[in-house]
Amino acid sequence: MSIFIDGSTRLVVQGITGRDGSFHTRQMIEYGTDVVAGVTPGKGGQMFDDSVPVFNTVVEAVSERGANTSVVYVPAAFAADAVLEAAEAGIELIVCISEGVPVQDMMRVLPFVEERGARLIGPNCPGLITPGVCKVGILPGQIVAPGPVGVVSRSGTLTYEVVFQLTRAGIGQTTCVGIGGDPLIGTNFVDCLEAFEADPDTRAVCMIGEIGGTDEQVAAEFVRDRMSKPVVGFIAGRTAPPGRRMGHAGAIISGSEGTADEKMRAFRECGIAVAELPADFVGLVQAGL
Amino acid sequence: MSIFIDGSTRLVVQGITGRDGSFHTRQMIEYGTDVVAGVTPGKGGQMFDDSVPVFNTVVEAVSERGANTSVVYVPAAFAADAVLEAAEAGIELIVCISEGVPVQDMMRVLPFVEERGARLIGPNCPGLITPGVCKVGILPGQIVAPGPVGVVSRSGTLTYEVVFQLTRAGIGQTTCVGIGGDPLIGTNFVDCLEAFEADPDTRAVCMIGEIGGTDEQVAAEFVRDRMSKPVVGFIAGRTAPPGRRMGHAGAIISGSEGTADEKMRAFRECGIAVAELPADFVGLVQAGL
Amino acid sequence: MNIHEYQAKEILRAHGIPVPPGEVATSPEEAEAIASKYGGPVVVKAQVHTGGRGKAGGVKLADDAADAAEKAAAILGMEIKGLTVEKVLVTPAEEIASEAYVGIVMDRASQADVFMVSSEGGVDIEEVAASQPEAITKLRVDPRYGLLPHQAMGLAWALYDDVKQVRQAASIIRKLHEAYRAAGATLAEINPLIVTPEGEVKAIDAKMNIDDNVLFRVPDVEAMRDTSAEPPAETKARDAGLSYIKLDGDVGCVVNGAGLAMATMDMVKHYGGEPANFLDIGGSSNPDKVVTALEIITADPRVKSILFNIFGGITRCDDVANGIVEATNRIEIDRPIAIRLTGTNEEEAVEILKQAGFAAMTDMDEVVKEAVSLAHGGSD
Amino acid sequence: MNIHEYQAKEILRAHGIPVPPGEVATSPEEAEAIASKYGGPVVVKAQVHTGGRGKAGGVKLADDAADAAEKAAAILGMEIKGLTVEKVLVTPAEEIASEAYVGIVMDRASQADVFMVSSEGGVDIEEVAASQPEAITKLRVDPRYGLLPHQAMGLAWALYDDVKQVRQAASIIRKLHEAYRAAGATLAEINPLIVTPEGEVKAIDAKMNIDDNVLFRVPDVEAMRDTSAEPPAETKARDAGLSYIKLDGDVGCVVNGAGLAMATMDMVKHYGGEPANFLDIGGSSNPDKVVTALEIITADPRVKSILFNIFGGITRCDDVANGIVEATNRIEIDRPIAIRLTGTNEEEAVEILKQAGFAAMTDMDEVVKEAVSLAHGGSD
Repeated sequence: MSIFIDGSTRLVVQGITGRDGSFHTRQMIEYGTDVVAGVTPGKGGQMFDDSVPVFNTVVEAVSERGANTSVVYVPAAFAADAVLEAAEAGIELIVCISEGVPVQDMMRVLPFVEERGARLIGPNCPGLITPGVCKVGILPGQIVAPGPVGVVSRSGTLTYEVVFQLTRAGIGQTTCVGIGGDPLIGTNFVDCLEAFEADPDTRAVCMIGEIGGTDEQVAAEFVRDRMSKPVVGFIAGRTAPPGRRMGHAGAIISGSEGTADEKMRAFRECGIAVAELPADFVGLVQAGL
Repeated sequence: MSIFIDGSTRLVVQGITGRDGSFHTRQMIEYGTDVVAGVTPGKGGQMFDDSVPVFNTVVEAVSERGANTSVVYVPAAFAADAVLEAAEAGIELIVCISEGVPVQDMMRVLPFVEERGARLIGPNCPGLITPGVCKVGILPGQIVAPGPVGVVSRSGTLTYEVVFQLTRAGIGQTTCVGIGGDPLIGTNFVDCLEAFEADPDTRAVCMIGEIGGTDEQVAAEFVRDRMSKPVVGFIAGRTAPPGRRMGHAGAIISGSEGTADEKMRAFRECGIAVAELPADFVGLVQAGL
Repeated sequence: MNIHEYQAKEILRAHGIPVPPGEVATSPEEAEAIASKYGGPVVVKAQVHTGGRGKAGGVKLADDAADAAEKAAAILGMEIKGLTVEKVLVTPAEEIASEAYVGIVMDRASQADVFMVSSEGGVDIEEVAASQPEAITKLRVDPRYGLLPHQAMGLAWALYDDVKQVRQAASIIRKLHEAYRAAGATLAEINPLIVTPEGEVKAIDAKMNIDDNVLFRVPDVEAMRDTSAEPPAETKARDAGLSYIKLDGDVGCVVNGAGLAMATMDMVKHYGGEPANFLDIGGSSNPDKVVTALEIITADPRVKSILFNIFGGITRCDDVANGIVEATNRIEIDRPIAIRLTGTNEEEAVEILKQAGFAAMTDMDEVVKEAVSLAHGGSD
Repeated sequence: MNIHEYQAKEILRAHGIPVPPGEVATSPEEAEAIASKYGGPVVVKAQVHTGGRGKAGGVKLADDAADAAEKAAAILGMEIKGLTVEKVLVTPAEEIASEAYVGIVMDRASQADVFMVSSEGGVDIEEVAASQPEAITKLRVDPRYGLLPHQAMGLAWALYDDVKQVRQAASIIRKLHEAYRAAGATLAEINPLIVTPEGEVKAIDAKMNIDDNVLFRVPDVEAMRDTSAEPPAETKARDAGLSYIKLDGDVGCVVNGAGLAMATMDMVKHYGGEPANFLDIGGSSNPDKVVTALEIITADPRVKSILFNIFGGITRCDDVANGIVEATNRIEIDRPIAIRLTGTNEEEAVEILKQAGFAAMTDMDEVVKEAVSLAHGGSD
């Protein structure tokens, strides 16, 4: 089992003919993802790599090919509209990889997606992977392995680091989800924790947070109140100066809010095992399993 | 019993110090309506007629006086915002008397009100009255009497005409509702029919429609499919020329849609007794009771 | 409120929609001057507030300026569906590779604006809707989110296959929506939206209706009202705050409330008469309104009797009675009047009328029968 | 992106908010000229991208033009929280009857813009929030409906009792929201919003932060970027598409990915070192970026060792390796480098580095320990 994506995922790639879209579509297909369609306005009727039909609109990809999941690789200026299009077309899970989406745009996207009962992951995220079954986004397939641990993270390469260490230590994953580093995102820690708690195959969860906002604190309370499975947490940015945006638009300490210390304290108070270093995950997860 | 308003109605009058607002507030109080507050920005702290406290905002009227119903007498340009304010303040029933509200404004008001679980009656309507108990709006109290008939109408004075004939014939009413003559209104025929069907004291319903739109046709199907109580219907505008707005913004035949013949045919096909003249209501209702 | 094609085009142009040039002429000479300025063939189009101008001969192609003068002479003064043509639009003739329809209308059933587009353009969209509904693509615009870019693209894909035309059409659709919102319209149509042989997408004909209730917010649009295109009596009624529509019958009706006014007209017909008008004096009690109402009705030579039907609520019956008396003092009313008054201050009203020599009834059926009978030369 | 007070005021003025006049001076002479133009007392205010200017002595009242020159001389060149004052704003001194706070901020928790207003103005709003939270009124703006007129009035009633001031404040609040939206801001504050003795409501100080991601849409606002107000290395990094923040440590860090970069810094500290910077080379594989990154880092004299931590995903390790070799060809790198590369094309990268005389590690902990040790004069 897994969360959000599995063998029934029928993926449409929005921006399939672009540089990033085409590269990662090939990677996803190679990994075994069922890429049923692509969308690029004006390229409808073409075939991508002789195997994936391209449409002008998402609604065609849904009606012609039964797509139920979409991944968005379009440029930031058009990403929000691509998400809206997917939601309106009835796509259930929308994964927005695009970086640099204006926060104003996201503010209107979030209620729109929610009203349609769809789930958005991202934007500015690496996507998600269910090892051995399906990958949607840009997470490298070779660093994961099937197993009992759920991983959720605001980061990209830091996730790879942690997941790779788990895999090398023989600890596989149910699903790894990168929820994205922007201040407004569709799916947050709590949403993923809830899904992992409900997934019978997930036996422990790794949560990789960072400075900025209060999502980790809210997630900590969720773990305390509603989770039976062990959770190991990490916060990046203990040495980050306040008031500066650390790469991710969401990684910023505002005033005294959103510091790593505050988040780690919340973790500890709510019974989450805290990894001081990425390398600590392996031991803490092994202790929890 | 009754629908929408009764002895528990605690009314706030928006625009209480205006010409129409003050006149009708006195009429409503005289009729027995529990007018608990008024709102006029800048007149907060005053008393209206030494008996009704005036506030600057609806939210104060709700928190200080427990208002649960509001009636809006403010000028058309500000009416939509007044409705939004009432809905946001937690008012459950909002009756908008104001005439001439731009349809663009109403288009945003309707989902806002619905999302907050409030009911809007109007705009451009005479309001409603539960004989002997409570009146909200401008319907004249002296023409109604308590009894078993529900009345719902798109019109103002035509409603008075019908209700007065019923009353003179000894047929009283549970509640009379004027839903308004605009193309976009908060509460339509079906909403009222549903409420009358659920009201144990209502034993028959009079429905007064007019040309324009398809609300009466939809209502006819509701009567056929979901109502056990007898319904008598009337349509004004059989002699109205197509394409002309007959006073009410909503009373216009567009192309071949919304004619009186079409509506009366729908009534007949769905088992609604059709009054050819206003005077026919009395006999048809007596036959139904 | 209706506006003319040339006015709708001005609005669309101001919002960046490609609309060919065009100017209005009120005489053949003006039309000739405009046509010679453009050079080449032009189209001369009647500017009246009704559809079906083409079928009625109100749209003509002219080969050159002299021909334009001739065509304008033929069209100016023409009657189309009872409306006299006072103005023509002169616009260069365009080469057309294909015609489509794009429209947006306030839709009551969906409580929102709804776009309708069809690749079957240049013809009456209601006919297309009836004969081949599948040729029309509709889109409800969520009033909370507005028209989204991908929605405009989706509509444009319903019109064209070539992405270059699709992008132009999507841009036009977005701008049409902006123009529609900014003008407070309840309908805006481009029909036809053409593609030229060079692949350019342009709006060749346009129509807009404006919400009367929004005019206070859009003075530029309100200034487009053309009172020369409506009966003077309707202009006078509107200026006095009355709602009046002229019909062809002989029983003049004065009623308070739109629903009651319609029901009164229906009843006139029911009892064998023909209503001469719809007239709602509204909820106010100003006697001046009654005077104006009587002036308008008596100015219609077809009117043979006058029917008052007043149900007093906010309207006070005594005010209406005073208005009637006042009117008979100011103007000579040479046609019989049947009056029914009931409700607020009914007794005072009856007394006022009695003093002035009028009788008043209380029953609606009776007064209508009486008015019809009076129109037919009956009792008085 | 931060903009200066005077720039924020320009935006507010353009949206119709009453803001007293003001001009920027970069020298005492300019300040004097501006002050003599206004006549009367003026306020001279340091324009730097940080709060607490008043406490730091960066805001001074001047009695006349000569005094303004003196005050400007004192403020220009001053250091406030590490930033040198290059510009002062000279603005007429206003008489103040009362001070309030009005702000709007993009709020992550409510996924919307949130207004905060307080009648306790002219002081740090975070202090008010901490000491008397009940003095702050908040309002979430539904992104689907925007700020509604009654909501603006409701906020204004929280500030004033007099309806004349309430209406002025409500208008300012609505225009502030418009300005905030139009500029793509994530924060906009007026502090203080004053009432003059004559009862006029005016914005006396203003602050705006802009969403970096929206700048492509608002070129007028992007043009307000003041690179003189940030370290040149950060400007250079941004121009090269790098995300760089200078810190005070001695281990220069080059990492791909923001989260991994932060974790690397944290680990440097954990193993006894101090990171010299945050630097994310992003997901692309352009060797030029690596060269620029090394240029920036080696330009910092405090840096004693350089740490590469690359987890190849989209980023190809061989590209990074090529960049390192390229950089050592182009510039002299006189400080030791510890490199860790793993993931995509790791083997090729190791080979490339080996050819050029560099060793590469695969473990993050080890490379960090090594870099810290190198900075402390350890092995190499």
